[in-house]
Amino acid sequence: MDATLIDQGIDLLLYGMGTVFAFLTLLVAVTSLMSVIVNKLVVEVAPIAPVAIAPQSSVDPRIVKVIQAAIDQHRAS
Amino acid sequence: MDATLIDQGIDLLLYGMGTVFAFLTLLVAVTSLMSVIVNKLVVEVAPIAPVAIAPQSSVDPRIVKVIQAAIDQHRAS
Amino acid sequence: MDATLIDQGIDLLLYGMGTVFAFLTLLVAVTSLMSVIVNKLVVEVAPIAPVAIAPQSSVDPRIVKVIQAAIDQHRAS
Amino acid sequence: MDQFYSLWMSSGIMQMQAGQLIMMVVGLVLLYLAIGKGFEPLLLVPIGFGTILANIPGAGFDAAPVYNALGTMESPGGLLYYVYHGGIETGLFPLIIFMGVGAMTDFGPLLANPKTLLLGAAAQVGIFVTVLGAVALGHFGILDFSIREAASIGIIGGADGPTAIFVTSKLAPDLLGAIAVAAYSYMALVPIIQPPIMRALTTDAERKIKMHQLRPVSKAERIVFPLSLLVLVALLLPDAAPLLGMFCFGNLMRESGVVNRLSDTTQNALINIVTIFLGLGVGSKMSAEKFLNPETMGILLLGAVAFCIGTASGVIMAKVMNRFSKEQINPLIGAAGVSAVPMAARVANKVGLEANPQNFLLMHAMGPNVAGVIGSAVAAGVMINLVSGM
Amino acid sequence: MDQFYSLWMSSGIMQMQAGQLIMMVVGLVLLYLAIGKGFEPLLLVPIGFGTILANIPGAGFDAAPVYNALGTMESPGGLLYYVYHGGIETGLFPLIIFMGVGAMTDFGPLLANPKTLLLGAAAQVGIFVTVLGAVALGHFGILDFSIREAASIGIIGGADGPTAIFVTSKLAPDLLGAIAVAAYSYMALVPIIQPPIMRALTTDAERKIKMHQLRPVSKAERIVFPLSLLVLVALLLPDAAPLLGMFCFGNLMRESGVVNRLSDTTQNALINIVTIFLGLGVGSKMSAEKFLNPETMGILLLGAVAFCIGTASGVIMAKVMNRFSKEQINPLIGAAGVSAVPMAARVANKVGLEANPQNFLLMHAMGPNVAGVIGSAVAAGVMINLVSGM
Amino acid sequence: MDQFYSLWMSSGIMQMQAGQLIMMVVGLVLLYLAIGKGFEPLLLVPIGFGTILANIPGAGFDAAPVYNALGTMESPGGLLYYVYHGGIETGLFPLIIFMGVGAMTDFGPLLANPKTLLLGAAAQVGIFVTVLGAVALGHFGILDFSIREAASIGIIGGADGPTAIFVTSKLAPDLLGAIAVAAYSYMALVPIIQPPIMRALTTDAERKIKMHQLRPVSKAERIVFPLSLLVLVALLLPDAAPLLGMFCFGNLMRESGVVNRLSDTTQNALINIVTIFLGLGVGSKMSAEKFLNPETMGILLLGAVAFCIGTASGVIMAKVMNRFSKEQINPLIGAAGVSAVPMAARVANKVGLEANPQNFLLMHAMGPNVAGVIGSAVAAGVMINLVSGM
Ligand code: NA
Ligand code: NA
Ligand code: NA
Repeated sequence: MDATLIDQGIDLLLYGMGTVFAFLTLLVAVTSLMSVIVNKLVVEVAPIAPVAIAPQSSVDPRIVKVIQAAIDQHRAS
Repeated sequence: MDATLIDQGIDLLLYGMGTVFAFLTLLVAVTSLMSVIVNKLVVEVAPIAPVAIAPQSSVDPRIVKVIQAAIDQHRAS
Repeated sequence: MDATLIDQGIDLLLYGMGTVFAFLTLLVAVTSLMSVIVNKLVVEVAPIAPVAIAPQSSVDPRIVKVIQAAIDQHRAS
Repeated sequence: MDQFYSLWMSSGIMQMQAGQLIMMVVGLVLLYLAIGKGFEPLLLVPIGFGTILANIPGAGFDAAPVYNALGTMESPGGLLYYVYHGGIETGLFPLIIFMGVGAMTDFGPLLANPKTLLLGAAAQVGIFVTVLGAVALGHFGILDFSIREAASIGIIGGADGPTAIFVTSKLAPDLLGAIAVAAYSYMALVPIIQPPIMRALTTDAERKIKMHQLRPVSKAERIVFPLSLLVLVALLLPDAAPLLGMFCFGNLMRESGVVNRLSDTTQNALINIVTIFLGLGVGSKMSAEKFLNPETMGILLLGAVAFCIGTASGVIMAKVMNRFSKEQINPLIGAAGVSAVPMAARVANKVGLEANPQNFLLMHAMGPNVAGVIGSAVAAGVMINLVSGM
Repeated sequence: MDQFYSLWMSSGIMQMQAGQLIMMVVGLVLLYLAIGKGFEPLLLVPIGFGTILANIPGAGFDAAPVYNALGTMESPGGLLYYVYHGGIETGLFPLIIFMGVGAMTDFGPLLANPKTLLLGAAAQVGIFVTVLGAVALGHFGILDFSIREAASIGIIGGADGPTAIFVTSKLAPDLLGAIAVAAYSYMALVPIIQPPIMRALTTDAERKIKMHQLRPVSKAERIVFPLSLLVLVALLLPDAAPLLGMFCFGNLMRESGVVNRLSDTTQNALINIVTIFLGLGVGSKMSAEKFLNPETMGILLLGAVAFCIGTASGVIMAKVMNRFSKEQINPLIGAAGVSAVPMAARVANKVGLEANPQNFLLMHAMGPNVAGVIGSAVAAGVMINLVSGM
Repeated sequence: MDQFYSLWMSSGIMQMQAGQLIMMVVGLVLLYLAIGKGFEPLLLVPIGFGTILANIPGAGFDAAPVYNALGTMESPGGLLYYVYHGGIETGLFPLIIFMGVGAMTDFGPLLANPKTLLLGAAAQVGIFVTVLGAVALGHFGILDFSIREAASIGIIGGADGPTAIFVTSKLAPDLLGAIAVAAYSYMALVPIIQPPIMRALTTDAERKIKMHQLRPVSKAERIVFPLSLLVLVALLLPDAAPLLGMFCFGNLMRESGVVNRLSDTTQNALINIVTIFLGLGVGSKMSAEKFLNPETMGILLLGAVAFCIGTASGVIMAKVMNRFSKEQINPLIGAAGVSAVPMAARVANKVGLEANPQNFLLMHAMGPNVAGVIGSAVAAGVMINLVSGM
């Protein structure tokens, strides 16, 4: 019975640490992969963001349009 | 049984909506009445309030009294 | 039984108030003693405190040392 | 190697059933809607996460505790088991949430214009028509709902999450997951569902109606109102008393001004704690056998119908009222009668501004909006009373 | 029309008994006292509201849950049922409140002048004399109180709400409503009840006595005091240990300075949440058959007597102490020994200022004031011990 | 005089057993360590106080409630009884704490350098070696631990209080007091235990290794990480799902940014309330017969061994990783893999600064530090699974 107890302890050590290492190694892989994928997706989506934020610039976009039109007219002339 | 189910549904619709409308219509009346009564009571009590708030004016009430007294004297003279 | 009830009430009054007074009188003694002991211990420990607080003075202690050394030298000369 | 084999056999992959996997995906979708799309995140984040937790095979999140013959615990229950049976089955969590909602509710606009209570009444038509729809689906052999289930489905149209959870946990607990998800999803979809209906049922002239500024409401009125409502409920509709009683209690704490520290805690720590566990507990009812079936599709469909009818009824009621009254109401605020506070009021405001950029309807729409909360709580009370007797 | 008939028959009006109606009015009166008159609103708002809720016929706020033979819930209990049985019958809520009160209590003034503990002891005479009064009423056949009920009534004189609730829920739960209401009402009436007694028992010269400024109290003393009190209680009076143990725990969290986040939560979110539910739970015991009877009149009367005797005893004790000590105590602070923190201390200060506008007694009165909390908890412990053995 | 005799016979002095007196001293020592020495006061103040309360003879803090044959309560249970059976035996308190810890955890450093997860794995060697040591003590007839007890003792090496309490309450509740005290004491001793080991196992050159600045981590990564971890746990290790599930839930609430009010309450009011009662409940298991025995000495000894081995394994793992990777890791941050957040990371930083005053390791050490939390939760899951099958 005592011998069994030690066997159980050894089993716990081997299978326990084995599982902990296996799981966290897998988590390293999954996390790294996740970061790559997520950041790729975010970059692809990103171009939209600056545009969405644009109206927050202190110059009214309609005024920008007017100025742009004036410049265009000037260049055309 | 199915027919009963539909009957039950119709009953729910009629008696349910009936009750909802009756209750909320009554609540309209009760609320309106309550507001009238409460505000009437508050108005009766109100005259105290402005007096209580008066000292918050930037001019000291005792100075107001003094000025008032001076004005009265001036008019009397 | 009624008589017993009154007896019980009297018992409660006597033993109850007796205990309350005994306990709180003891607490007066214990608290006073505690304050004396604790404050004595704190005073013994206290000398460390001012030193620990010292660096909070606006003058750097190393500069104080340098000045002190200069003064000592001056006096010695 | 036995141990690895045993670990492997007890792993999620080996135990997973198709249904559980799909439900975990459903949980992730709910989280995406909540976080990515901003759908009622306060509830859908906990519900979505609870869905995933409840469907992890072997994790025992909704396992019941096991006691031996002496009453000593042999193995504890799962967290979601305790949350569901302690807070949802007992009805405590929805009631505490209602107390918190009461403490957050400003009845000022409603008191300034009590007629808007009728809009909150009208919008409950959606509830009862949907009940009829649900039993009709049964009649035509398409789906099979009992009257208790039909009543719970209808309450989705009340656009009030805790009310829906309270009613469903009493009448049809097996549908709790589907109904709560439908209720909160549609509440989040208010800005998409309502405007087309509102525009279809109103003329441009109606949408441009400007309403008089609301009169100021005295502190005394605000204090007496929850008590008046409570007394009326007590006298006439005791089945609505649990929900409306706690609602009025929260509101009285708010308005009385003498228990601000209790009111603050009710509006913050307490409602937040209960919201977290309410959501997790609802998630625990999102099991494959209860969610992945044709009934859920029916529930989602009927819920949408209920919402639409409720919106339409509110708008139409406003138009009817305009017939009989000199003081004109902008019918857009009728749509706010479904409740979904304060989203529906904001939608009314937004659609109103489209028609007339100077027409601010927000405060006017808050009246029917909170009236909708009262209306659906009343509808819930009637429903529980009538259905229990059937 | 059956449905309308059934709805009408289940309405409050049709089911209402006279007693329930009167109790709802009692609840409204309590709310008026709390909101309109500022009587201990933190407790009387929830108690008053709970009274109304508990007396709504058919609302089932204090209904017990029904389980079938398999242990599955058939119908959930009411909110007040769970609150009362979960938090009050178990004694948990009063104990948590005591922890919060401990975390809010500053023992500095008491530590600077420990003799004032005796004032807190003397003021408990009111408790025990009232017990005697209650049994005397029985003896003369006027009312019928058992010794357990008499003990619970006496504790009103302790002027400490949670202590009264704790003792009563153990000894005479049927009287809980009446005793809690009496305790909190009299605590609110301290500014009216105490001054005449204080003036009658003191000379103008005594009321003008100026007290020395209190010495500063070190942090170490503040930390060691709750532990000393705890050890003393543990050695001598274990029956007082639940109340005083939690009180000392709260105070140690406060004074230790190392668990400020726990202390903050104890003083705010936790005590607020428990206060709300404690009040509602007490309200659930305010039923007509338990409240509308001659005993309640007796309880209110005896409670007032207890308060007056406690106040008088505190003042007289201060005068006795002045006989035997060179350092004179202003006897007005003896009245603060009833506890009712911090109201009684403020009253002592106010009456003192009337006699001598330069004489600030507030901090001096805080000593006997918190001593009164300890005193009544000790009295509660003795009472529970002695009465349980009778 | 009977009454005084009865009071005296029921006093603590007359009932006190030697063991209870010693345990009260143990409680005071824990309070001294917490308040005087700053040892993990958030837990040790409640545990120490709970120890004193539980050992007051006659106070009944952990008495079970007594019901009569009809199911009516005859006498209520003690506060600690309800706390222990309601919150610890059920596992609820550790799980809620884990949710709060998740809401407080910043996975940024870990996401910037996921390899540090391996350091968090390595540091769990201490857990399992200690289990072996505990059974070896049994083998040599020195002490007598079952495999369940040995597993619970090993988990002390995880340096994570709630994990230790969760595992022990499932596998060996009788040891709960000793193991919780050991776990929190050693966590507090991290600044004393770890540095010598760290210095002994590293060269001066290694301690001077400078690490690259961590890359910024996007919000999206932070949101997806807890979900990835949850899915992985669900698929592979359902026994770790309760702890890690709640941990991920807390973290998702934090990072999602859409439920800030829930996240705030989780990090403040909720975790504070639960911490108070968790500590008190653990204290209730500190009885003489369960604590004052040779096994406790063995537990304290083995716990220290577990801590040392864990620290050493983390450091050695870092050195091994440096062999196989071009990008060098400062091996000091390996010691942070035991968790004990954030103390162990601070210790790594401090020892690093001693070697090179320009070398700031704090953020780098936070990666293995939070990895250690995951690692010990995984170890706990494996342990519960394997031991339950033995
Ligand atoms: Na509604
Ligand atoms: Na008192
Ligand atoms: Na760890």
